[in-house]
Amino acid sequence: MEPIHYLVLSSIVFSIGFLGIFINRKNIITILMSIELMLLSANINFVGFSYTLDDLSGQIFSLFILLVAAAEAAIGLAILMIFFKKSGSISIDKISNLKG
Amino acid sequence: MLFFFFVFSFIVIISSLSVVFSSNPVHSVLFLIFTFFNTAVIFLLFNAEFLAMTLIIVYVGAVAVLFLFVVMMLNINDSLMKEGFLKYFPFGLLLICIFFGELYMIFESNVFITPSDIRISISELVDGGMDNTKSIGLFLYTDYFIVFQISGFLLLLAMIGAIVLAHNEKINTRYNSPIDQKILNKKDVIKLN
Amino acid sequence: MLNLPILPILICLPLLGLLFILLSPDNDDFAEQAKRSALWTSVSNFLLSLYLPLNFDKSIPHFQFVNSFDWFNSENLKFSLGIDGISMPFIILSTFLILICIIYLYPQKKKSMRMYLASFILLESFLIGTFSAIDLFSFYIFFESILIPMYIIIGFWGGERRIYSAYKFFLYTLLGSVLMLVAIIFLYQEFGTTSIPRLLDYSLPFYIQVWLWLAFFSSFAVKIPMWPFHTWLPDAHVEAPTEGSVILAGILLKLGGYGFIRFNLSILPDASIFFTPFIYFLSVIAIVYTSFIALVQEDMKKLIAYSSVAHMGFVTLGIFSANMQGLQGAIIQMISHGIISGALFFSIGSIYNRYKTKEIDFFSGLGNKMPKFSVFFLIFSLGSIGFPGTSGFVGEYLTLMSVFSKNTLVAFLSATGVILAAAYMLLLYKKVFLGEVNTNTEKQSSRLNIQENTTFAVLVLIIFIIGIKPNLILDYTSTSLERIIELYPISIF
Amino acid sequence: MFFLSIFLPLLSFFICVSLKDFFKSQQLSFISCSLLFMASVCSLLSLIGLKIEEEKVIILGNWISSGSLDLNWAIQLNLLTGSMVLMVNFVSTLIHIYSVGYMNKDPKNILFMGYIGLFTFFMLFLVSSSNLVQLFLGWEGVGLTSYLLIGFWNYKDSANKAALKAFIANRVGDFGLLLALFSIFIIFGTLNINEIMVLVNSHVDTYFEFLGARIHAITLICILLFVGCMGKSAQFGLHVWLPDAMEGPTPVSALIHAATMVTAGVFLLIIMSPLLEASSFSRDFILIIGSITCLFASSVAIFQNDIKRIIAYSTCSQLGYMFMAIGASAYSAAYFHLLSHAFFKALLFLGAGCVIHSMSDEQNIKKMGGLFNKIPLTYFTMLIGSFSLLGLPFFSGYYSKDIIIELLYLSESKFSFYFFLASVLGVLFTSIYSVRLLIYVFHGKSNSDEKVIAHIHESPMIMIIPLVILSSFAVFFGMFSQSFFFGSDHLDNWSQLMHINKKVDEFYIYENVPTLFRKLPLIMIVIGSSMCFLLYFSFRKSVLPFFKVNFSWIFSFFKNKWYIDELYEKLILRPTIYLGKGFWKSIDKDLIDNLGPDGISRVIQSFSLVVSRLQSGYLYHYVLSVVIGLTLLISLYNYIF
Repeated sequence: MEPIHYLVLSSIVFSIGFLGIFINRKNIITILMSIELMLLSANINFVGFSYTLDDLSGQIFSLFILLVAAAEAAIGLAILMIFFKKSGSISIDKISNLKG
Repeated sequence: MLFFFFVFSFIVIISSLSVVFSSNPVHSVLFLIFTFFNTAVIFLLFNAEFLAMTLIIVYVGAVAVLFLFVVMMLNINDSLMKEGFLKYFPFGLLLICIFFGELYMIFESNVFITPSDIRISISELVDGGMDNTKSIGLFLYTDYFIVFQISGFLLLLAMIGAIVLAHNEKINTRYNSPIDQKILNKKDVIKLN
Repeated sequence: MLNLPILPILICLPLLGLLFILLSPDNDDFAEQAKRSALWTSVSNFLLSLYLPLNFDKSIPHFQFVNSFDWFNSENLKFSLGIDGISMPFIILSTFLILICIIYLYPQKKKSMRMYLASFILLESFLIGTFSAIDLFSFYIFFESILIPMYIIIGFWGGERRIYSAYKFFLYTLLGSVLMLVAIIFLYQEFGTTSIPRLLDYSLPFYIQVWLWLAFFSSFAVKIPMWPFHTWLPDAHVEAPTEGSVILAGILLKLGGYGFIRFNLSILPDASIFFTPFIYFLSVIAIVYTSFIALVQEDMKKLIAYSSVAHMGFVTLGIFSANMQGLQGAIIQMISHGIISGALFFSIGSIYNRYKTKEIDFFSGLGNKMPKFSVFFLIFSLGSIGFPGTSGFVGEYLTLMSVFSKNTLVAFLSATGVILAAAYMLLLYKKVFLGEVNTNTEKQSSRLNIQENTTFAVLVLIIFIIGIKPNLILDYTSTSLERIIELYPISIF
Repeated sequence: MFFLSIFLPLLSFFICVSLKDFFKSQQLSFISCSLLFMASVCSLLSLIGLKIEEEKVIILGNWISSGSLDLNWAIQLNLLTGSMVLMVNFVSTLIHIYSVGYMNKDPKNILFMGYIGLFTFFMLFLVSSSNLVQLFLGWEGVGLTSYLLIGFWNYKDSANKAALKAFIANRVGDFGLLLALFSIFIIFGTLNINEIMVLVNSHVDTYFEFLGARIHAITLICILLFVGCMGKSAQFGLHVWLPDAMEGPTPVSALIHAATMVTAGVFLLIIMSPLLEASSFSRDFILIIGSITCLFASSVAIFQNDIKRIIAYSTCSQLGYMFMAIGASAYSAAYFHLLSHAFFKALLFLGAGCVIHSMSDEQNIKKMGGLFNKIPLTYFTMLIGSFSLLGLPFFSGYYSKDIIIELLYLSESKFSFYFFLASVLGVLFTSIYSVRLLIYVFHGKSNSDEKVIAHIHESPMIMIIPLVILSSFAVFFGMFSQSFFFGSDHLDNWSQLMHINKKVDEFYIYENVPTLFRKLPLIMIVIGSSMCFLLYFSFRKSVLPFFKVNFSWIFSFFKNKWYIDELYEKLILRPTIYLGKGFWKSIDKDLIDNLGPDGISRVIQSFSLVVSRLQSGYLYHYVLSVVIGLTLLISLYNYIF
């Protein structure tokens, strides 16, 4: 398996993740899932290069990425819960508190 | 090998597309789980057995299930989900295509794929009779010890954070705030005699 | 002779006093305990600062009482303090004016008096630090720190438009000094040191001097302030509380003049010569233009503020004439302006405390209600217009004379400022103090309290002492100035 | 001794000001009068003692030493300063005594005594100083006290305005003097008067760059000095303050605006006479200004109705005479006239004060009349004063003024004859206004209301005694001291102190001026007085109204003082205010503030408004911008590698 293969795979997954964030206007959960997809694409890269370059560090780092992803999902979902409780909706169109 | 890689890659792409485009969030989560499974297989193809298993355990066992819980708890009205889809999709697709095209141009150039001398060589470890899980453990607990500890703390923090955020204080408890008592004015107090 | 580390003590003592002030209770309006600790701090600091002139060796042109401390682990970047004849009078002026401010403040009520006093005491520490720093970097740090208490004083205890004025003051001065920081960094890069005595030994090529000069100029011209960077001053003065105005006019403006002597003139002499016509031009405009403006002001404080700009015009003229009379005149002018404008601001503060207005047209015949006060005010006005025998005369006379020896046209034009000064000050005096007592003035009548009397009497005394015996100050400055003048190349015109 | 004579008046000031709450006003008046008297005695004694010691400088301490500039506090005693100090102290003592009576009813009378004590001190300080900066202190000091005293009755707005005007007009003069001091220091390197006198000859040919032009240095100095004197001595151009200064109490007018302060300019030029001698242009300039002042003031005086203003204009014209004398190099004559003028003009003012006092503060001469038998003593002294002013023979004015006129005839200037004619014309005008004043005030029918007439009374003795003493001086001073100034044996005394043309003594004048010209002033007096008598007695009903109707423009021209006040108002005052407002509103606020801090902050504010609109708050917008940024970054990467 040449690097180009998994690079293309990971970039496709990444792009899909991005598309998920962008075209989705109604649901934050989908956005969180898209983020998971993007992290996954990074993982694919790490593991792929670890295989190509014959280096274990890639796998170890991908382990850490997994960890971060898990933490992020936990916190993100908790925030989501509160937000839903407060506003009764998880629609992104309604969330514009950051407006300057 | 390459054949399997292509097959599973194809499944990964398809299922991740379905994650994004399915109108029901429950379906999305399920497709996400499916994507993870297939990715785990691809990891196996790269001789990363431990990581593949971890992916399944962590993601499928914990994260995705969490997602499912949340989705089901929130009871989202899915009729509104696809509103404005056609409005943004073409532009997003265009942008993604450009992005992907540029990435591809970089991949073509191949300048960054050079192995470094200081590395933890997998082949040497395998030659020394170490399997994947054992060798990861060997380095995770020694060279990457500090990072490992920090990530442990991170997880602890995430856990506490999630509990604090989701915890609802005043459900079914009788509670008297000390601050309220402190700022109580003498004339507001009802006298009993 | 005891070998005290006097300068660090002078800087740290107010900080100690600050601790006591902050520890005192903030319960009542009068804040007795805070006032007492502030008074003690400033009194002891003033008395300690008198140690400097008593033990100062007039024959040494270099820095004395030098103390150095490490603050980065670098040989060349030290926190060093020391004074020479130029900075010594300013330190005494600072401790003195702060003391007078606290005395004046004593009987008054203000919201959160404790913090107010604390800002002044903090200011005192910073001011002494600025005047005694002989390292560019520490100078810069003190120079900038002064802005913080001053900003708070204007912004918190000021008048109606205090926020606008405070911001204008802060940003204007900060903008100027940022360029100075660039220049300091450049000097450090170039010579590897920021110590002023060592920088005096180096010389820079002309084209670099020009840029550095402009960078320093931008900072000090805003501070002093020169035309056209003066517009923050009237606003700041009008909005600042009385004591804030006193310190602002009395000491903060002097930082500009001090900086011009210390840096522009001493370290960058070639560029100074090159820019002398430019400075003359701005100073003459400042003197004539602001005098005209002062003539039509409706607010007393604004009038004094504009007159400050004119007086500082004389200072810059004197400094860049770069001869003995000019420099000594500039120093005397700065000291005397510090005292006189401070006194005038105190007077206006006393009026404001009684009538709650500073409108000139509001008053008439105040002299009949407060005869003693009118005499004080007249003396201060006379000092301000440079009446011989007061301190104002010595400064104006020496600076104008030195300018006259360089350029008669400049001297001629700026001497018209003397006429205009008489016009606006006496017009103010006439409108407010003379004439028949009108109904507005009739309303209130309270005599000066003992603190006000002390303040004014001491200030009058000092105005006359400096006016009659300016050599008390001039003697200290002459050797240090001689060194600057010797290093100064002979001017081209 | 001399020190005491200068500083006792200052002591009087401090006593009056600081102890006024603790003592009765009579006690304090007595103290200050006696202090002044002691000062006069001291100055007399020191002048007598001077003959032995000749000249001395008393150094009191150093003042400013900066580089090459070294100034001391020092007072100088010589014949000139000594006699001037004596005169000032003497007149001041009399006026102190007079004002005890005059200011009797005023609640602030002790302050008044203090102020004139202070004034006397400054004047003495001016006169006796040994360097020019110290002289400048006295110079400004007398200006200040004059300001305080003119505005003494500060409930009157007109008094305050007059005081301000006086101070500022004086400041304009001081501006010239200041520049003169600077140029003296630049050229001579010293400000000590004696040292300058020594150095004059070595700088006769020095040229100096002033305002871009090369000017003969000494001429420049002289002109600038004269500008200073114009302000203080109310010469044409800067004279505007003197008539208005009559708003002050009358003793002030007598002391400051007649006897002492206004003559300070003359005094200054006298002590700087060696400089003037080195520059003929400046002397011509002084002559021209002096003669214009002389004619202007005396002509205006004819048409004034305020008794004090008439005398003020008269002072102005007499000062013109003094300056003409200086212009004609007759310094001793100028000094002589200065002294004798001090006596008779003080007398006139004090007499006028008595008149005003008895007329219940009425100053308009048209409302007076027929007072000669009601206040005979005042009338008598006023008569003496006026005769002396006119220069009737054997009164002191005769000696001092006529000698000026004769010396003008003899002066070296090309136009000396014209100046001579101007001075003679001045005599004619003088006689007209003096006689007019006397007629209106003391003769004819009374024009005031009965209440005032009933109140008319002779002033108390304390006011009359100074009048009598002064009138004796007005009569005899000239007669006895003429030889002291012009006698050939005394010329040596003066020649060390001022420039003296030794050739010109009594006999020289006698021989060189034709008899007709010597008698011309007298003829003019006769013509003027008879014209006046005719106009105001015989043709009062016929000629005067005719003139008033047909030549009203002449009347209003003179009555409005040649419209100079109005001219200044239009040319200087209004533009100044306009300029000030313009600078403030349009340049300071609109230009600098608008473009500077306010402008920049406005730009920043609007820019940040635009930027903040980018922060929509929607997550997908941020993501979009992240991705666009990422894409651009990658393209940059592609472009580079």
